[in-house]
Amino acid sequence: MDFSFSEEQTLLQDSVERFIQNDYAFEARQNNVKDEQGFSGGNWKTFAELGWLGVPFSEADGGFGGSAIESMIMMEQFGKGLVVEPFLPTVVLAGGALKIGGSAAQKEKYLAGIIDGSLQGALAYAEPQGRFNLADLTTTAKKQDDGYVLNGYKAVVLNGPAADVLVVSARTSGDQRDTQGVSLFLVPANAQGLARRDYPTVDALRASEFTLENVKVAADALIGEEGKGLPIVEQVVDEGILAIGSEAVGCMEVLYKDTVEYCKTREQFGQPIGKFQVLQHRMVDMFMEHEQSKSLMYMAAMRLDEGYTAEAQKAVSAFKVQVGKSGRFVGQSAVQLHGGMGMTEELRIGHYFKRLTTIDTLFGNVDFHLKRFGAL
Amino acid sequence: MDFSFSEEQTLLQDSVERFIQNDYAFEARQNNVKDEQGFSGGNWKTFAELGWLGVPFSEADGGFGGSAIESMIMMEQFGKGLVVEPFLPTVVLAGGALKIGGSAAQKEKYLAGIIDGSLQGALAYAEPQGRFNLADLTTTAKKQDDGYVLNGYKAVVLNGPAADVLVVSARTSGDQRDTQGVSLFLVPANAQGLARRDYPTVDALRASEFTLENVKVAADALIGEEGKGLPIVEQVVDEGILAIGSEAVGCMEVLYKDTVEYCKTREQFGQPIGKFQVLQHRMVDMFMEHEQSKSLMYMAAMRLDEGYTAEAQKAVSAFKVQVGKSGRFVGQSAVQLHGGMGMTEELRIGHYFKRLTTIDTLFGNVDFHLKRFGAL
Amino acid sequence: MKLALSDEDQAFLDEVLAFIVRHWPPSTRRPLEAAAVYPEQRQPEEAGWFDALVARGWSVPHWPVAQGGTGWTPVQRYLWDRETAYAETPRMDAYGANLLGPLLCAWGTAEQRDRFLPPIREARVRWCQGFSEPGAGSDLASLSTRALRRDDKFVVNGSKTWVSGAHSADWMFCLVRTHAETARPQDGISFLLVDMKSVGVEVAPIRTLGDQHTVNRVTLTDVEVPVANLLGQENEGWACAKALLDLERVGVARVAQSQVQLGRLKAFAGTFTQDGGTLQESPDFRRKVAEVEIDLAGLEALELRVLSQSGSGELAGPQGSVLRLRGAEIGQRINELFVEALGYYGLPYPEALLIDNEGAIGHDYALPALQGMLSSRSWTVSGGTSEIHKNSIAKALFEPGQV
Amino acid sequence: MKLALSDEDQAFLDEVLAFIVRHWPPSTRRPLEAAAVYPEQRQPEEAGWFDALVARGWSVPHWPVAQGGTGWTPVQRYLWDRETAYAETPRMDAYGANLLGPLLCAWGTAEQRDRFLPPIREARVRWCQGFSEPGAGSDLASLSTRALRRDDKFVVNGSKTWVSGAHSADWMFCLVRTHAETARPQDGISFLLVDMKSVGVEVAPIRTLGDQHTVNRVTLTDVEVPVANLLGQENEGWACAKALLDLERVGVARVAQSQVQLGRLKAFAGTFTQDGGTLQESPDFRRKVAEVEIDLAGLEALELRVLSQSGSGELAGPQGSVLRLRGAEIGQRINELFVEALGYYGLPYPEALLIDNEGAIGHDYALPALQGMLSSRSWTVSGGTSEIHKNSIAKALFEPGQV
Repeated sequence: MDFSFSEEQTLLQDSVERFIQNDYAFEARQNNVKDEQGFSGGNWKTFAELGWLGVPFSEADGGFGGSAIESMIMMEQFGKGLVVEPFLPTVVLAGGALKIGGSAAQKEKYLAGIIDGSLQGALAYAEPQGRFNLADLTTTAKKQDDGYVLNGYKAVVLNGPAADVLVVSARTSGDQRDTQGVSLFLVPANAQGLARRDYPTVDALRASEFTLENVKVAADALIGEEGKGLPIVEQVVDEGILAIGSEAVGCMEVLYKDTVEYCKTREQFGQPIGKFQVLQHRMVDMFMEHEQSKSLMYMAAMRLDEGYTAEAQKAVSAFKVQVGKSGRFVGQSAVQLHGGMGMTEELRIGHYFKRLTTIDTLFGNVDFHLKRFGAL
Repeated sequence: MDFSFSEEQTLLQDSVERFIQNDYAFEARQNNVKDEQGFSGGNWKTFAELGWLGVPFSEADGGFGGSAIESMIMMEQFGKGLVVEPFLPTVVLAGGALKIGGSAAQKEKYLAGIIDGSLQGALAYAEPQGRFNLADLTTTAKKQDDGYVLNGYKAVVLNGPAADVLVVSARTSGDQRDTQGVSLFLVPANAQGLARRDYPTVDALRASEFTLENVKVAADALIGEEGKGLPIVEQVVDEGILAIGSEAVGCMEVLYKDTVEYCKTREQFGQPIGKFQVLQHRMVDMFMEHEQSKSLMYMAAMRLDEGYTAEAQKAVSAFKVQVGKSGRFVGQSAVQLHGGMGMTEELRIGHYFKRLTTIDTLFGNVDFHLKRFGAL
Repeated sequence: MKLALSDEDQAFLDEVLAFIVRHWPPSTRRPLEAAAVYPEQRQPEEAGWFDALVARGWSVPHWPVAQGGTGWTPVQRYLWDRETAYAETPRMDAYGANLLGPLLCAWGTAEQRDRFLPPIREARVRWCQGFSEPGAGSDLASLSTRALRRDDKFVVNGSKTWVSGAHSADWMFCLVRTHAETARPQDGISFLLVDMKSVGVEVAPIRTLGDQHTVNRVTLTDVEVPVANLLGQENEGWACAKALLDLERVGVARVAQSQVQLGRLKAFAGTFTQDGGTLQESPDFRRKVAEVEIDLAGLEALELRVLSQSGSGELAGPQGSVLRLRGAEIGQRINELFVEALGYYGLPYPEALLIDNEGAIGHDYALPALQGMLSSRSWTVSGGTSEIHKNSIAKALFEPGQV
Repeated sequence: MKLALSDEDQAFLDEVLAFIVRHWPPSTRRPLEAAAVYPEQRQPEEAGWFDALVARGWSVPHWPVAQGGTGWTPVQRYLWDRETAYAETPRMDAYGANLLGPLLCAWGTAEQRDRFLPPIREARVRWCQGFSEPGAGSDLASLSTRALRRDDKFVVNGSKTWVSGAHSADWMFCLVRTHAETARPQDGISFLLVDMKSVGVEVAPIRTLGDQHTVNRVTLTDVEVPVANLLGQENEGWACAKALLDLERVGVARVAQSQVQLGRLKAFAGTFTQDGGTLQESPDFRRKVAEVEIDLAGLEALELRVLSQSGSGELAGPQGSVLRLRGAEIGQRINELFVEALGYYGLPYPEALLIDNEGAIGHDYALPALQGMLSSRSWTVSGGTSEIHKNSIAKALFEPGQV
């Protein structure tokens, strides 16, 4: 039992932390958001050069051989900077699907591009009617000739606008919510029949709605076995939860610390408002929510690191529940304690609040994961 | 639309309030608790003399012709005094069942005794397996000769030890949880085959477990029609909820006011603890919970007064939910703000806290009534 | 004690309903979502409504009858407020009709009343409120905008912040410091009415969460304000401000608005699916809706109690603060549930798409729901933070006879 | 960073488990309910356990090795605490073994250590703590019990309250005022060890909610205490008290105890029916259990983090307060859920029936559950109120480098 980082992990954390402090101040971040593609290509290149994009992949696949712990370390720091570069969709989600289920040929074809920063990916797993149920799919993939034909609609695909390749979940058999019969396909962004509608998200990311109309892919586009795709999506999503949850922990740290600093300096009634006991205790609660979330973050990462078991799933759901509750409380409290200033686009507070709001929704909200936790 | 009391209602309130202030100080109350039967026979006589025991009954039945509003008025004041005399089980529950479903002959036989204070009653409606579901009954009543034979077990019957007559719910037909097939019977306490185990309750009342073994009653013991007893029990219980909820509102008023007074005088760190903003805001929350509960109390009473409709049931469930939540918050806060003193049997605080705890359970807790509210 | 309306009140209600149906017929009612997304499209119907109000003499019901008020009882005013909220009619300019108007009636000179009241009553003018300053939020009395008297004018310098609607207002009422060395900071404050077209008035937008623009910073540089525009006595503006802040509490609970929103939430949740059923059918979501519905029922009942206790409809003691606090929290909660109902469609933020009219992403109401949730966070800040209101209630609790 | 135990720690754990199974075998383990109801019946097995502990040298693991401690690593101590809690073994007298013992090791004279430590280590003596007074609760420094030095004795007068276990304790350590006129009230306080058999010591029970007797008022009238029983320097007892209050925080989160209770709650809820199923199957109840289970998992993880960061197992900064606060709230919540699970059987209060052995009403665990809920309310009061702990955390938050 050991909660401390290895030397390599400490180095990784320091390196990301330094980047956030030096190159990702709030103004710089806002400039990245304004970039045409919604993030900084230069930063992406830096990420690749620093080896960050290869962290989760095995050394055999050209990566760094990192585990859930490394993912957690990076994402917590990204959360502090409110990083908009698409590490989650490209590396954790699309890359994760390949890492978990991809064939040697698929890995060879795509991972190098992800790792060297030349390839953007996305995971198209959600559908409007399905809410958070990963198996609730109306998109179909029918065998035809020596490949598949896909038809359907995929909702709110993060990094859709920039993605070169999508990992799409579709039903090859079974009824709409069967756990069997789900398959995953690699679909190039320029595939015929694939239509895209792009938009910004409230937390300043980019996403797309995808319509698939007779999109043809070859047989080797299938990730893993036909009909056995759900466990892969589940694992990818659980790793995604660890990632965005860690990001949320970083966000909360910024929020409670910013709030403490603000309350030290903002004066009303002849004294810093931080002298008011009610505000002090509210900040104590913010601090404790952050600590609680961070503790469950460690647990989730270590469990995932031990293997993808029911125990790990349970730890991930517990973490997501906590992050949902804590994020809401910390975000709302930070806005409240900043008064009017907390409501402005100008201060960074509100942007962290918005990110925490979307993190609560992503991959299933509190209710969803409470139920999953209770059932596991 | 009028939220003010009539002159008679104001007089009634003043009269009960005066009694509580003059004759029901906490020490007097504790003496009543210590009485062998668990309450003061003298007080009960006074209640009868003042006409209180007849308030809910029609003038034709020898009563005062009062409505839900009058019940609310009295019970709120009783709550302030933490009155242990069995107004609820005898007048509201047993009397209520007769008022709603009783035949002329039954009313004549029993109501006069209730009104003049000579007869004690109880409602034996709950069973261990049924939790808060009034229809979940394993006690059976079988027709035999020109009467019925009852077998079964009734749980936690308030005022069981003192009751001269019980109103017992039993199944005359249907399956264990059918809404049809429930019948109500008047069973004298000395009926052959009726066994009783008495005990005090945590809130200093008295209750009994009843076992019925071939208890024979005549045909005229049936209240209302055979198999149609559930709506009667439901209405009685809803009137019971208004009663205990009003009592809870009275309890909360005492608790928040006592807490304010205590915090004004208790000094720590060289000042009254009421100067600490965190405690002040906690008391503000206590006050607001009380106000919210009191407002829903008025709504529930006025709705019941307009007729026993789904709208009235909804208002009652809303009130019960609020009382459950508010009672818990106000009770726990009062204990917390009184520090160690709040934990003692000596101070009255803890006794109100215990009463609020049992009121949350009685007639269905927060979860039960939230679900009922949502379904109505 | 009864809920049913008296015959008179029932007749009044019928009259109100008939008026609303005639002048704001269901056919012209735009769902809130469309209104929020395309506010400019709301104008034509609104004008008709205001004309009808003015013609009927119902534009400022709560003013003294002599100034154009209706003389309605508190119950009648409650019914009017409720029904217009249910019907989502356009609302009179709150700063002019609800705040400044009554204040002018009570504190204004005859000239001021004659000059300023008719345009408000006739919905011809928009006001804004310049109270807060960058350094003076909760602690309003510490404001530093200076007004120096020069002959028959004040020369005003300073800056006001969080000024709602300043970008479309004709006038601003504001607090300024006319005397610097006083024992208590509130003693040197005056209440001025400033023409927004005056030289030296600059309005800069403040973008708030979700990139919305409702509030502004107003900078005043050597702005000349005639002494005739001083409300109340010089250096005694604090009393005016206090009177006005009390007025602000009427209707603060926003019960009817929340009821409308709650009904919409339920319908809305019925359009989202989850595991083959609708979200509205899911026990978890239904429980949360039931909880806020009960909170709202309690708030409505509390408002009715308060209304019924106060013959005048004025709020006493801490009741206004209680209503405001609870109303804000309940409104925020309903807004949160909208976003929760949206699920993934709470993420899209399609400002760009509104322009090209391609239609909303996921759900027509997605954007207003999200913006509604974000902007609702200000409800526990503006008009006094929740903490400040709790301080006032605490003060009343500790003063015997207040509660 | 990993959860698995090292080989050494795994071997240690095996040894601990073997020890527990041998000396506190499942067959002798009484369920908590019975223990709570019939505490006196617990004695025989307890004695055997304590004998085994002493014989094995494991009775005071956290003391310095020289005084009989084990020299375990923080992880080993955690494993020991966890497993003994899981097995619900008897616990060493907390006041003697956990509080006074370590304090004596650090602050006592050689004579004091030789005299007082062995009986504690060998579980032969019970201590109680006389800190609070009727006028000095959260504000402990305002205490007024006086100790006047007369030759080689102190003569003590005053009264102590909320003294847990005073009615069965042999000794009491307490704070007394030995100097009245000091700049800060805490400067004139001394730390005394008082024999409860001394003339002038009177113990009166305080009945707490649910008519329980664990705390007492202790009145001291001209009680003579030898100067040899002064711990630390005269007038410098406050430093001892602070050191002791810090010690009190080790294990305060009570994670393992709560885990045991939570497991029992689930089993318990499985024995109650609702609408034909069990309560444990009902989505509402299951959700509440899941919520507290997650809270508890977070607390456990936080404790492990803290443990792992502090090589010594000592808590730094506000962490002790955080663990205590969260631990108390979670424990209270579990206790509430027991009572909720009971439904109507939360009402009976069968003290009388315990005597006539007719058996419990409704459920064997009904009485302990209810009394547990009532007494758990003290967890956010005793050992510092939640408010006081939050004040300390706030102080640390506002001091850079503390968190």
